[in-house]
Amino acid sequence: MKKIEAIIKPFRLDEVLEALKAVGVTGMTVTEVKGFGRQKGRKELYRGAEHEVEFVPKTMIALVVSDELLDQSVDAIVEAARTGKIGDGKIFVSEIGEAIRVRTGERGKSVL
Amino acid sequence: MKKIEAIIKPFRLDEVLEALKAVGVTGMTVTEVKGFGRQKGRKELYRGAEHEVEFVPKTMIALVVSDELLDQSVDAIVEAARTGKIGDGKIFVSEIGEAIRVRTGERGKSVL
Amino acid sequence: MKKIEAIIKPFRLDEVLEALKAVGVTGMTVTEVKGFGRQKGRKELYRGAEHEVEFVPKTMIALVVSDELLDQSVDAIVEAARTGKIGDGKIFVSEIGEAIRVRTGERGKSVL
Amino acid sequence: MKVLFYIVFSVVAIFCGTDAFAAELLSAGDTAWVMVSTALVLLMLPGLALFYAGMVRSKNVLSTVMMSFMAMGVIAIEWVVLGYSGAFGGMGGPLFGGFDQLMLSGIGPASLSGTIPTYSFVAFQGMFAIITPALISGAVVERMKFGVYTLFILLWSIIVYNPVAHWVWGEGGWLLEHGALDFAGGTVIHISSGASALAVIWVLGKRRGFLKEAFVPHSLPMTLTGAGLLWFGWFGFNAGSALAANGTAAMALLSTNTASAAGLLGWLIAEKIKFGKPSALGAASGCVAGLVAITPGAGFVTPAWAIPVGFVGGVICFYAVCMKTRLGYDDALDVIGIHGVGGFWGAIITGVVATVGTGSLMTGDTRQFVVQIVGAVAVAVYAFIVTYVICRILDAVFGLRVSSADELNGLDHSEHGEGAYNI
Amino acid sequence: MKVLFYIVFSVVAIFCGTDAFAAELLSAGDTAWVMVSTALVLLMLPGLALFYAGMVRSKNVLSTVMMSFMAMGVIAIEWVVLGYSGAFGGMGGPLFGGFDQLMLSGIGPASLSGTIPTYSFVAFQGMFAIITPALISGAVVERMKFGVYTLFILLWSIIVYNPVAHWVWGEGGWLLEHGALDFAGGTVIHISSGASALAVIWVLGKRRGFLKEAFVPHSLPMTLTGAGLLWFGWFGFNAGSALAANGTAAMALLSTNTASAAGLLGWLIAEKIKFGKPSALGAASGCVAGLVAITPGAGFVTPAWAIPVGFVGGVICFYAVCMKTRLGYDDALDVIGIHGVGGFWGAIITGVVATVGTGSLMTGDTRQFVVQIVGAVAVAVYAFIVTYVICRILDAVFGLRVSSADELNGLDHSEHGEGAYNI
Amino acid sequence: MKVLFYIVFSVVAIFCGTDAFAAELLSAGDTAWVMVSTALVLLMLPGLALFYAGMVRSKNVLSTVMMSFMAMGVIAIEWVVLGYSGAFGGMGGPLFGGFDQLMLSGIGPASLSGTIPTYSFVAFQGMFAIITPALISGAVVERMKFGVYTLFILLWSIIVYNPVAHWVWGEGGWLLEHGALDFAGGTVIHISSGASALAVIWVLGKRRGFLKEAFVPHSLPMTLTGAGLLWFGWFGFNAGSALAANGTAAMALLSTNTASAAGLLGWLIAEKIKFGKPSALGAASGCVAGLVAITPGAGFVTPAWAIPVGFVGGVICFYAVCMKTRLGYDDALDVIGIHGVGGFWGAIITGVVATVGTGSLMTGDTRQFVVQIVGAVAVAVYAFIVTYVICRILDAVFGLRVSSADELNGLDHSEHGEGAYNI
Ligand SMILES: Nc1ncnc2c1ncn2[C@@H]1O[C@H](COP(=O)(O)OP(=O)(O)O)[C@@H](O)[C@H]1O
Ligand SMILES: Nc1ncnc2c1ncn2[C@@H]1O[C@H](COP(=O)(O)OP(=O)(O)O)[C@@H](O)[C@H]1O
Ligand SMILES: Nc1ncnc2c1ncn2[C@@H]1O[C@H](COP(=O)(O)OP(=O)(O)O)[C@@H](O)[C@H]1O
Repeated sequence: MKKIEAIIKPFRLDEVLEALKAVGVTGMTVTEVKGFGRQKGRKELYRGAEHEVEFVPKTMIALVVSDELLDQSVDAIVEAARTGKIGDGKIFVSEIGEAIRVRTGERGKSVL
Repeated sequence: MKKIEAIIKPFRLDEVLEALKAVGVTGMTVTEVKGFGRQKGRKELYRGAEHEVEFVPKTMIALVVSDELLDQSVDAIVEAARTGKIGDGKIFVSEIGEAIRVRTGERGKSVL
Repeated sequence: MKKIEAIIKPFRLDEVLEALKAVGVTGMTVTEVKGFGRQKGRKELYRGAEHEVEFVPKTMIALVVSDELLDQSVDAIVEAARTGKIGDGKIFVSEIGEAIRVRTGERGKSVL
Repeated sequence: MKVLFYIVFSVVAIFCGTDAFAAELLSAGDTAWVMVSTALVLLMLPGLALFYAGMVRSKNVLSTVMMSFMAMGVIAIEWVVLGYSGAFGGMGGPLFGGFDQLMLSGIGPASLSGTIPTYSFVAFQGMFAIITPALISGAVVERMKFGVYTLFILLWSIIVYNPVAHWVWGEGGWLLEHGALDFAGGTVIHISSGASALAVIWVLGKRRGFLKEAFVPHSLPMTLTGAGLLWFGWFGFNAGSALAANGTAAMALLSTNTASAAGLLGWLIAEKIKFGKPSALGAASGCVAGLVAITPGAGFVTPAWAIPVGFVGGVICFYAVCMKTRLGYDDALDVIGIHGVGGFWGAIITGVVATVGTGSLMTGDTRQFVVQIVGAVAVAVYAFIVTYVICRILDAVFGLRVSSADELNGLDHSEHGEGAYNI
Repeated sequence: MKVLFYIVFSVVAIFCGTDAFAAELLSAGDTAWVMVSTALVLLMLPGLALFYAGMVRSKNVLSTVMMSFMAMGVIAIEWVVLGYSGAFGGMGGPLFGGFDQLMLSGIGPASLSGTIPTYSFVAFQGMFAIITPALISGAVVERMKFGVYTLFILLWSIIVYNPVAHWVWGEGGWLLEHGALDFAGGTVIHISSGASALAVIWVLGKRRGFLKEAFVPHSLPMTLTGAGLLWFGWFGFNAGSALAANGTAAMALLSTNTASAAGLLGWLIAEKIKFGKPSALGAASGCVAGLVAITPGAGFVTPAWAIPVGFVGGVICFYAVCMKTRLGYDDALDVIGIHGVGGFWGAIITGVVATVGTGSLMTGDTRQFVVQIVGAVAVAVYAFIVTYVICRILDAVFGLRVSSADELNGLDHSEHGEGAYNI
Repeated sequence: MKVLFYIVFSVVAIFCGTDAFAAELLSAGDTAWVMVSTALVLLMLPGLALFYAGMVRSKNVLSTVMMSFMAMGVIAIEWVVLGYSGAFGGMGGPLFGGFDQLMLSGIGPASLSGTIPTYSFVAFQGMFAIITPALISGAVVERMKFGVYTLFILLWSIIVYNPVAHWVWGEGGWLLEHGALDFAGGTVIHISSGASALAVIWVLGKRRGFLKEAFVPHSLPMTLTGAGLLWFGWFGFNAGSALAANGTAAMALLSTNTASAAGLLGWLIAEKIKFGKPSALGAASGCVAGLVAITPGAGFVTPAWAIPVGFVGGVICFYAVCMKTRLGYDDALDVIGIHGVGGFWGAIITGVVATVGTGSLMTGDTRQFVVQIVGAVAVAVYAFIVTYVICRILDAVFGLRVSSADELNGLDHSEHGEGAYNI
């Protein structure tokens, strides 16, 4: 099993969700995060001063998939999240040793 | 060392915390997340329209434990988080290479 | 590639960001979390009652770095985040299998 | 008191058709003041909604707000349809009003009550009828079904509020006849809502996790905003009860402000002593406690005397609220501890320090003091018993509580199909 | 009506220099009431800002608030400079006011309008001029450029609002001459803003993702707070329109409160029937719908009749809002469904149930009923056409919409360089 | 001015026991208006609390709110106990009031001040005494100890506010005798609080991280809500200062509204020029700047002249605030830049454009212009020096600042044991 963590632009979430559903992903977990990267933060006004906000709002999607589904899932995310502008985000893949479903206590791929 | 990531129903957090304390866990980190899974989101009303919210509020607990404590911790979570209804959540286990305590700079299991 | 997850005191974020920039880190993702650990929560007043808050607000920084940058990055965080008091936080290191840049689809270390 | 005679008098005048005479009495200044006061009391409803909603968990914010809004919705209509008649109509019986002014029949723009249009008097009194059940809602939030709550406040208004208002303020009301002092509703509003709150939660039961988990307020700035609106609106509540823009109203306003400040200080000092820190929620609670305390005496107590009235009110209510956890009843937002206890304190201390236009213990008038106690106890007992019966019946027929799952997931979704925040 | 004659009369009096005479008429009570009402209507602006801003997504909160604040900024000045003269100045032509009172020339602290200082009348009327374009903003939020919006409301006030106000309320205005009833601005304010909203969004187009994504309100407590302030402020809006603290004002106040409550109930019941649950946003919307419905008739309709006026208003507006998704136009916060439709309902039903100081269908006065319809339709058509033309021109010259990227990232940053929350 | 003679006159009348005579003068309309104005000014306190609290970081929200609430708590009592007497009592010395009206002795419901009950005058003036120290709190938030703050405002009220109020408004006050114009407190309130803010932060020092980190406002919607309440309440502040519901009040109200709008525009235009975008916080700040600017002249300046007064006020305050970062003093929420600078601008421009009931440069009255400057400077210097001394002493005895750790963790927890949000 693999864990995919994708950091994307918040307004692409709906598209990414649809794309993942389309390749057969049935579960995922989403977190609101702040990103620092090549995309620069915005200038903000504050009473006679302007300051740079270093962080940009991002959405992180975490999903654990079977090894077979990995490539399709990554491709789906890349396609749905892409706007072509700096700051579209990154996807990181890592290894998951075990998965357990709380409701039933079952383990392994069937949990996903 | 293993990292346990458990996505649970928010209102089970207190029970899970107690259960983990009981098996000897001394640290964990909690994040508010939104989950997509078998449990369907709720219908929400919005001025003459009804729409489905695809995401359900969930709580994610992340804790790094020594390999010995892994099974007990997982079991503790499963038991304390279970309500028996769809949406009780998942637990994912992965490998942690190194742990460092910021305050002292020490490394390894003693950090946990 | 390695993933560094550092749980730190929220008000050290700016210092840590500067320190990481200084060693050449160009991207990271930040999440507001709640921590449970040796540092005890505060007593809060609530209308004729006092109760203990078990969780303490923390900030989690996640960054994926090349293996070469790992040690410097960890050291930078340790130094910048340290206040010397309990609750300064932990750093966990794990393995990342693959990294993809959404905008370009490119993979590997160059993505970071 | 004088005010009430005026009303009675002019109501009579109107019924005798002496419109021309009545017209001579209209005071634009008094009318302006009472209309403003009406608006101010109305604002206390959203104020109360915020005050309460800030203290609940974020899954029950809207359901808490809706309890106040629904009181605006239902009781504003009930008051026009039958409430006003039930409280102020009729031929002056001691216990109830009458049915002669249903749908405000017989009242027109030219009708006067004292120096103000009767419509103004109706509207002003209506606001009190609206806010009283909304006060009770603070005890039952986070677990009571919205539909049943709605039915409850309707029945409660008809069977509890209207008669009690008649006793104290209606022509011929038995407490009025005995000279009970209740300038702006300490007994009619605060004691009755406090006693009723106790009865409802008796039937309703505790929230899941009560005394096990900490129920942390989800937004104290919201509660403090609400407290600010309440303080502001209370000027209408108390000083408007003079039904004229005169020296009594001015004194009531100043005494109200003073008592509120003193209540704030009293609560904070008590808290500082007990817990070492003065809290923001304590400030909000203390100012409400001070306002409750001065309500019955606002027009009878000088500003200087309002200081101890409010201060001790703040201290007493603080300790009353502290006792909740010890006694183990789940009065979620402390309606009993603040409105019940504060209302009692106010009613009784008015019988001790009232000196303006009335007697009290201080002027040697023991009778007044006893009347104050009788009035407070009578209203508390009546409100408690009748409310208890209503709730038992509603519980048997519909069930008062949401299901355990709904309680866990929050009433915002289960009762209203919404979530408060999507930030 | 009577009120208007007074004004006309005293304006004449002033111009004839009969200051001494005028001075005899000043009523401190009436003045106090109108000044308070002015303040109350002003408060509706932040109220509206909160009401609207709670319903948008968190990236557009400030830009939504700013549309209301900017109406305060721009129109308050426009009104003093030329608006008042355009609406209420001149020699009594049927279509426009005049240019004789630019910069309020000729008016001083001693000038009277009826029993109140002319400055009071100017300020009170100014608040209506301010709030009307702010109402329109609800339709265009989340996509309209702030600068162009500012220019739009300025032009709109001058070309649409001022003339329409003159028709209905200004000396010699043609609808006034025909006896159209519009106590507090159902036609002038609600119909005109509703019809104009339709015209603007016609040119402006839909938000990205409309009907594809759910646009979930970011903070319903904010919307409910706004609704509370609107309810409160509306007492000034409606009862202040009596321009005196008298029986008419008192009736308007009570009818307003009753209709608001009835609107809340109507909407919630309709919602409960259609979706199974009464929502908090429904309560807020229903109370506003009820308030809109009673606005034209507040001073002509008894409190008892205000119940059906408000209740049906709530139900109709609910169904009007439901139709939006079916018809597919993106009236973001339902200005058409609530102010347009509710305004029409109010104007017409006033011609049916008005009995106080006027005739209506109920008293056999068919002419009045027809006049009501004519007035409503005339204002709607005029407002729609002129607004459409203004918007087409502004769109051609500047473009009405922000860029697609700015729309995605939110107007708070693109238009104002800020984010609403940093918690 | 006239107003003040009335007061003086009737106070004399009361002391001579001519109650019957006094009673003839009571105006219900004036009383209604002043009572409403009192309530409006009270509402500015929660308004200010929200205005300020929205701008701080989320760890200091409650502590910021509490500074305003504590002013309500402490000064409301102080005013009744000794403040009123210190400002308005006594035999007419030039520098202080007296001790003859401690605890409001000698005043009853029948006492009049001009056409209103003395209690009304006491309450209205009390609100000004309450809000002034609360204004100062904006400079010291996020680092000053709550307990010491409480003591500070108590001392400050007694030693700074009461005398200054006496100079300008009290019988025999030396600035009053010289004819200084300060209709609603530009000098007494805004200049005094601005100058004092400078003195406090001189002693208190900068927040940790000042000019290194960006201190981002945690909730601008909260600040905008506060600004809305301030705008609303300011009608009471300024138009209430006429102490009657008459043409002067009406003009003050309209000029206030106009100046506020103009201030908003001025600030936004300056901001647009300097940074390219008009911000929401700029709108809120600009409207407050406009309100401050018109405060001293509200009853002397026509609505048309209020436009430049407010507009330039907005522009000047914007640039004053910009200079803060350059000068490097940490006036956290810009009390000096807005109240200090705006207050000076208002005091002086009043000496230039006042034409109603007084002279000014425009009417060739150079003396008035000079008096305005003298008054402003005298109050600023006195307030600065005395505040500086108070703060030095308090700092030596108790320490003004919380510990560095507490500052990092936030004052909500360290001072009040609470957190603002748990969402
Ligand atoms: N090395 C990294 N580790 C963790 N997160 C990263 C890293 N680099 C970038 N990110 C996340 O990805 C987001 C987008 O990255 P950015 O460099 O701005 O643009 P792009 O992905 O187009 O190169 C950042 O805001 C941050 O949240
Ligand atoms: N493959 C997955 N990867 C990451 N998170 C998941 C995955 N599947 C489910 N989740 C998380 O677990 C939660 C519960 O899952 P769900 O399918 O609704 O119920 P159950 O766990 O009872 O089968 C989801 O809301 C989501 O947050
Ligand atoms: N085993 C763990 N797994 C995950 N997070 C942990 C663990 N232990 C501690 N943490 C996180 O680190 C934070 C700091 O830990 P704590 O024990 O309070 O202090 P210290 O790091 O100084 O020993 C905690 O609040 C929690 O968020």
